[in-house]
Amino acid sequence: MNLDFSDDQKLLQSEARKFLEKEQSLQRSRSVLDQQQALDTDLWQQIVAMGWTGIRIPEEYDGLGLGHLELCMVAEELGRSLAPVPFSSSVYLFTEAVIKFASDEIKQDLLPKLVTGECVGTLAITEQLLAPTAQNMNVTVAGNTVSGSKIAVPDAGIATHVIVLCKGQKGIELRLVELNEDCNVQKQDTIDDSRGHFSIDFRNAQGRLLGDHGEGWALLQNLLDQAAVMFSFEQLGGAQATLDMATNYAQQRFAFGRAIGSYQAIKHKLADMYIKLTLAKSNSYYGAWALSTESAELAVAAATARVSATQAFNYCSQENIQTHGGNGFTWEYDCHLFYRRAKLLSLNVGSLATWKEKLIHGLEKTQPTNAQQGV
Amino acid sequence: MNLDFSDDQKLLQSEARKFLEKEQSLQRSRSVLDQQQALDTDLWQQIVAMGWTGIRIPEEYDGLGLGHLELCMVAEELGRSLAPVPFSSSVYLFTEAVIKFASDEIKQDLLPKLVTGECVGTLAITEQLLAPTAQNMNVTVAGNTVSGSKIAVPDAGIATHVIVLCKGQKGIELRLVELNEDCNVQKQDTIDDSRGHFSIDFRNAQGRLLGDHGEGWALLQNLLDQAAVMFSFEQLGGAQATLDMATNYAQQRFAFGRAIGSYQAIKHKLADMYIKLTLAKSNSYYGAWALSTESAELAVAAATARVSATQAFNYCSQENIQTHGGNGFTWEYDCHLFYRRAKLLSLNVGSLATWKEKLIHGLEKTQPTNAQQGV
Amino acid sequence: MNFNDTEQQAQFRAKCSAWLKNNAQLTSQTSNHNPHGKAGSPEFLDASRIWQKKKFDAGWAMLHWPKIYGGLEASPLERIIWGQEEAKFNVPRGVYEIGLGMAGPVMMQYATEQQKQRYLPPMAAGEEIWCQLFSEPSAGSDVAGLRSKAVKDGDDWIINGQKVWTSGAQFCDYGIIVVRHDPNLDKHAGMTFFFVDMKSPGIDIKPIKQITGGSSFNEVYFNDVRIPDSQRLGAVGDGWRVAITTLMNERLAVGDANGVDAAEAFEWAKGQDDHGQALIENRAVRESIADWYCQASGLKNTKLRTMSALSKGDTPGPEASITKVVSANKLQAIGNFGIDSLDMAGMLKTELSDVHDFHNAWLGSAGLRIAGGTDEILKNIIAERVLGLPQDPRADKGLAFKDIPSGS
Amino acid sequence: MNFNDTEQQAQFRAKCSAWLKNNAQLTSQTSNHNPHGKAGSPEFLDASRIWQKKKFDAGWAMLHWPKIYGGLEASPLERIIWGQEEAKFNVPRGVYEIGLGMAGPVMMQYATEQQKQRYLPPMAAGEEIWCQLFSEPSAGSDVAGLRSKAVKDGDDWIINGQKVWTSGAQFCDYGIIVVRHDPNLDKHAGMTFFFVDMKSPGIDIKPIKQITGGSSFNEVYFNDVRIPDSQRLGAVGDGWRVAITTLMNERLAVGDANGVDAAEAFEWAKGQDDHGQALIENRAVRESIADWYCQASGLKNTKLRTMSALSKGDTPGPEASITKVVSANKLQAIGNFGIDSLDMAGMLKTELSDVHDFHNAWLGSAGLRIAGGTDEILKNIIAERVLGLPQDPRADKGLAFKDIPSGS
Repeated sequence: MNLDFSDDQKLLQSEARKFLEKEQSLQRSRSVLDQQQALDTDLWQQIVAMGWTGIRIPEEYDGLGLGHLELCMVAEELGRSLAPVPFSSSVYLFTEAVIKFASDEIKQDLLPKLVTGECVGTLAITEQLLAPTAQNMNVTVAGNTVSGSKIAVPDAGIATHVIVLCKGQKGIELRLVELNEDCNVQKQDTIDDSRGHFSIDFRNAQGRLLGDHGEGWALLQNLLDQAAVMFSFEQLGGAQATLDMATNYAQQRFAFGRAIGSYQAIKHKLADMYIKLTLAKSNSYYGAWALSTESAELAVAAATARVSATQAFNYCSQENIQTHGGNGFTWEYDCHLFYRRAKLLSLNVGSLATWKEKLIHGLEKTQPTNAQQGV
Repeated sequence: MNLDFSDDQKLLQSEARKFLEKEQSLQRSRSVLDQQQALDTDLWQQIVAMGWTGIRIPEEYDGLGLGHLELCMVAEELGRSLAPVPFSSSVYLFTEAVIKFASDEIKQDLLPKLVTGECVGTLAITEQLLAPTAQNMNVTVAGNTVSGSKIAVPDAGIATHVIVLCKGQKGIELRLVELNEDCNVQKQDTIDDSRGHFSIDFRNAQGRLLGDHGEGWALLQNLLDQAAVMFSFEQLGGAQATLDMATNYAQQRFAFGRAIGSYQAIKHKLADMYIKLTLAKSNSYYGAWALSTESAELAVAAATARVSATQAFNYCSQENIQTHGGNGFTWEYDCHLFYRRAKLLSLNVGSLATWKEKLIHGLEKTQPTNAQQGV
Repeated sequence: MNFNDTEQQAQFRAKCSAWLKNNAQLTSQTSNHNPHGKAGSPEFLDASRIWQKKKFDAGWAMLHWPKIYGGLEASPLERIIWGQEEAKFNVPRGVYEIGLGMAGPVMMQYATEQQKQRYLPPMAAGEEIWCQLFSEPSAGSDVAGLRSKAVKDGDDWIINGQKVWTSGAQFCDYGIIVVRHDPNLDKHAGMTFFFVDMKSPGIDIKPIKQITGGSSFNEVYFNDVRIPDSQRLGAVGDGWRVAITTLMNERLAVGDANGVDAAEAFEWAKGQDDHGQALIENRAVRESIADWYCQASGLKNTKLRTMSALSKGDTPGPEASITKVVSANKLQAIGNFGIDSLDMAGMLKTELSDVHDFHNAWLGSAGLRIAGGTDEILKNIIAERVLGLPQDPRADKGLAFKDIPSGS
Repeated sequence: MNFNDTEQQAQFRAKCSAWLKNNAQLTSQTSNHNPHGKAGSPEFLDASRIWQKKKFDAGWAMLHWPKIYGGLEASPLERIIWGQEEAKFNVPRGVYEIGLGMAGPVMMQYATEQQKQRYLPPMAAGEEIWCQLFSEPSAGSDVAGLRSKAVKDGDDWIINGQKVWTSGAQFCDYGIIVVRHDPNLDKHAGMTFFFVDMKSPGIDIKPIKQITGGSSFNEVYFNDVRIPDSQRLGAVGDGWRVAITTLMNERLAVGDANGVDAAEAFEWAKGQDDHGQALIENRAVRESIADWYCQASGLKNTKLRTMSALSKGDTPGPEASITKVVSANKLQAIGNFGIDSLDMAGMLKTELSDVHDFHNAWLGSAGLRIAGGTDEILKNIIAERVLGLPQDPRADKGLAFKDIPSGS
């Protein structure tokens, strides 16, 4: 009976935390936002050098051969420090897709380069200002070439490869495209410019098939379920950081002769933050278990983790501003960096409504076996 | 520009309030609940004697010939004092239906008797444990006789007449049935036994048509819209009573050496009660205007009043218990009487979800003209 | 991460399970869900006594206790495993929880060895039932505001006052009680703790009718009740210190609010009609159920995290402190949802057990948000003890108890 | 009940409307919604000055003021009618509101007759712009915690300190300011109120960048700034009394949070796709919009109730106190709804004005819940002033200001 990370995994987390603090990840995030860059290249190179991009990549491909649990630990720290790097795109989404769906040839080609950072990947889904469905995809495949436009693609500006959700003859499919002159990549402004987002126009770009024809939508859902768990750890990290900020401020800031944290309005607000964070954390742990054991419960567990982590980070980042009062509304304080990132993370693999729907849909499909013995 | 009641109307309200306080309406309500009676006969007779049942009945039928606004003022006081009488059934629903939809003959027969209390009416809609629709009605009309079963009919145990929603040849119709041996009326237990509810089995009971064949569903909707406004005033009265109780208790009750009302958790709870009540009150005033002027906006205005009044009374009655702590959970304190009544009132003409749907449906049907000049 | 027992844990679980199968019926195999009679009835009390005695004779009653008092000296995790296994069986519950959970630890820590040998085994065996006498009419959330008086008279203390919210007082043999021996002292310094024979002359017990119609609690009046000084637990003036641990345990450990949960709401919505469609097709309903599911799942996994810590021999974190406030509010929301889903018929009491459960949830949750620490007190505790925020300014500090403003 | 003007009101309304039609453009007939330039730009400032002067020359600028200072001695209701009519026109807004709304009344009440004749007409005419200097870095919700110092020096006072959240400081001519003249006195007794020439030597203005990216506010530094004693408003030590009325007016009168509302959410949902259906078909969305509609309608009708009272010559009730807290929170919810309805593309800044509005609502509401009184302060005010609940215990009472705990 163990719903906790191992000592080794916790050590990895604590090392990650120290590293990101030392490297002032949060300040770098502010600077990327201020200057509307797409990432912090130096931080990204250091992260690559530490081997984190290869955590899940088997040793035969030069990776660390570790598991999803290790990735969750790193994710929590990246979330806490708002690291302005393409880690989530390249690791949770792209690398995972290559590991799970790509041919041996592609793996041999790309996995070692993902470890060294020579290859950086992302995933292109959205085409319009609405929820993507198998029906509203218009990027098409003819032969092995991909044509059409994607928007809101994270990190495409520095990616070397992108997996594209396309409409093929037999339905939706995933295509692996190397970003070259057949792909016009343009930066798009977002509400959180500390993470770069891009549109891509594909003009007969070569695309290698991942998985089978017509299988793309199902593969995407599995990929998003996996990623949702790892993103929920980023959200946990962010939520914890904002709760810590708010708690600290409430202890330091005085009004009417006493710390504002001695007023129940603030106390109960912070207690509500703690409650939401704790629910999210426990659900994310369960999601991590389902992810790491390839459980049949992954879809429901991931949706549960995602929904509660989104609710937690949204609420915590929002009420952290409120706790800071006027200062919280200034550019100078860090509150807004988290408010932005919370919103970005609550959208990037689908909105709260989308994931609540996935959760209920998952419950309808399966009566989950009670893997949690004796409870 | 006047969204307020007139001095005369307010005087009527203040008289009603004094009367119901003097007659200990709230204690009578408790006693009806304790003894599972269906009403307080004495209070009802006094109310009839004061002419309230005839407020809206024209003078030619021995009524007071006043308007809906006067009725709203009385409703607020009945709600505040939880009066255990069949006023809403007989007045908001039955009398209004007779005034609006009945033939002159029926009016001449019934309206004077409604004034004197010789006739007491109600409305029978529901047949199953689900929201009534034009499709799920099974009480049928053959010729002029009504057969089938209704449930959750308020006050049927003391009513002389009931308007029944039936399935006829041409669709839904309203039938006016005199309750006699062809109608088997049985008391049903509810969560608020301070107001009697009954099932009725109709066995070829004579029923006179109100309105046209097939028009019943539309007439019912109009009747419910009207009633919703008056019920919203009952809800306002109840919400105000619970806010007053909670405020008073919070001022009197001490914990840790000071009044619990000096703690922000209680303060902000009561402020939230006040906020919901104020929104509901303002919307109910607008509903009363729409009702009294037979405005085309009635449907939307009534739904708005209903939704916010339901939210206000539900919240206020619930948090009044919470404010009272353990005492609030005892039978001895009055908190639960309001919690029960709030729930009953939030269901009797349809649930919150039903009325939110009506509201949006109303918005979809009409772009309301802006009757509120200059705003 | 895994949900498997260690070999040792699995062995222990098998042992529990085997004994239970021989001595009780699995709930999943029971058709009669109420075989022990109505809670509070004489039959129920008898069934409870019999079951408790059976457990005691086999060592399970207080398995974490020293063997000398009838326990097995089991580890916290073994205790949890036993609890998980017993939870699967249809056995009478509720009569002994407070006595064993609150009086037991206090007696264990503060009673003399002689007293322990006299009182603990019959307590565990269910032969003597214990209750708790802390709350008073003017001391609810502020338990230390209690006013019941103890005056020394020779070797006895004479108790006068009124206690309230005492579960099971009418059938209890002993109670633990905290009273004020000196109102001139500071609020917390003026209290002393005893155990008392509930059959003593001068004790008068009156049931409290709750808004649910039931009466699980009592008012207990003390008129010149004598307690020998030998039944004092802790020093004179130590009453608050003795009380507080027990009390905080109660406030933090009160578990899930019992009743309908996300799973029941989901099942109900699949079957209930909503304007010709299944209610579960309504997106608003789907979103609400998703919220409740995430809360329920979050609480369940929080419990697993606590157990994981125990399992490793670590001290659990403060995460369990969220349980009651989340589950009681969830219960209220689900009760309202269920009732509202019946639209105009929602007020009817029916034979349908689902409707009955929704009504119970709606009424009962209003009490669960209060009992064992109100929402407000529990959030204070989270803010102050978990997050380390400063206390509210205390208007009752540094004053003699009698001088503390009380509004009366 | 009716929504018609009395004959007299109708006549007045017609007069307002006629003048406005001759001097401005109806918003409903304007294609360019931003004809005056970006808020804060020099063009916008010029347009504001021109419009204000035009109104002043016709008597509309401060129509409730005495004629001697350029007003019309209009009734409160007439002022509202003017406001309603002006609201229909596309005129520059925002530059004068604080000066006229806060500095105007204070000058009217506390300045000498000579000062009034000197300052009020140019204030109303828009020739001189006024700002307000109350908040300080360590005095937000607790405005009276301010620390800026005033030291008497002959006939002058020398001011040192820092003010914050001053709108328009960079283009203002005068400001009203409250400062501490004696930290040895009780917090509220040690303050004095002045008006100050914003071009005085020693004043340094620094814009504050907000999370929206804009800078509507400033920090204002005072380094040995001299204010003649003749510019004192009220007695020495009366500063808090002078400030408080103005401040409470601000906190209670702050109107609706501007931005998208239920109607815009409804229109958007009709047009936006949700998995192949219109988003408005989603019952969860319908329920949310119904909630916002009820709030929006409730606020609108609350305003009408206030106006009804004014219309009858009565004092309005406290109902308007709910406006800001309700509307700012509603704005935050609607902003989130709109963004979320775009799913994975919600983060993109686009050309679409609806999306732009949702982004603004989401970011701006976070500030609106704070500005002019936080949610928490406003609920305190409702609880204490409307419901009559007792104040929180005050840790700053009865102490010399310098001895009040400040955490630093």
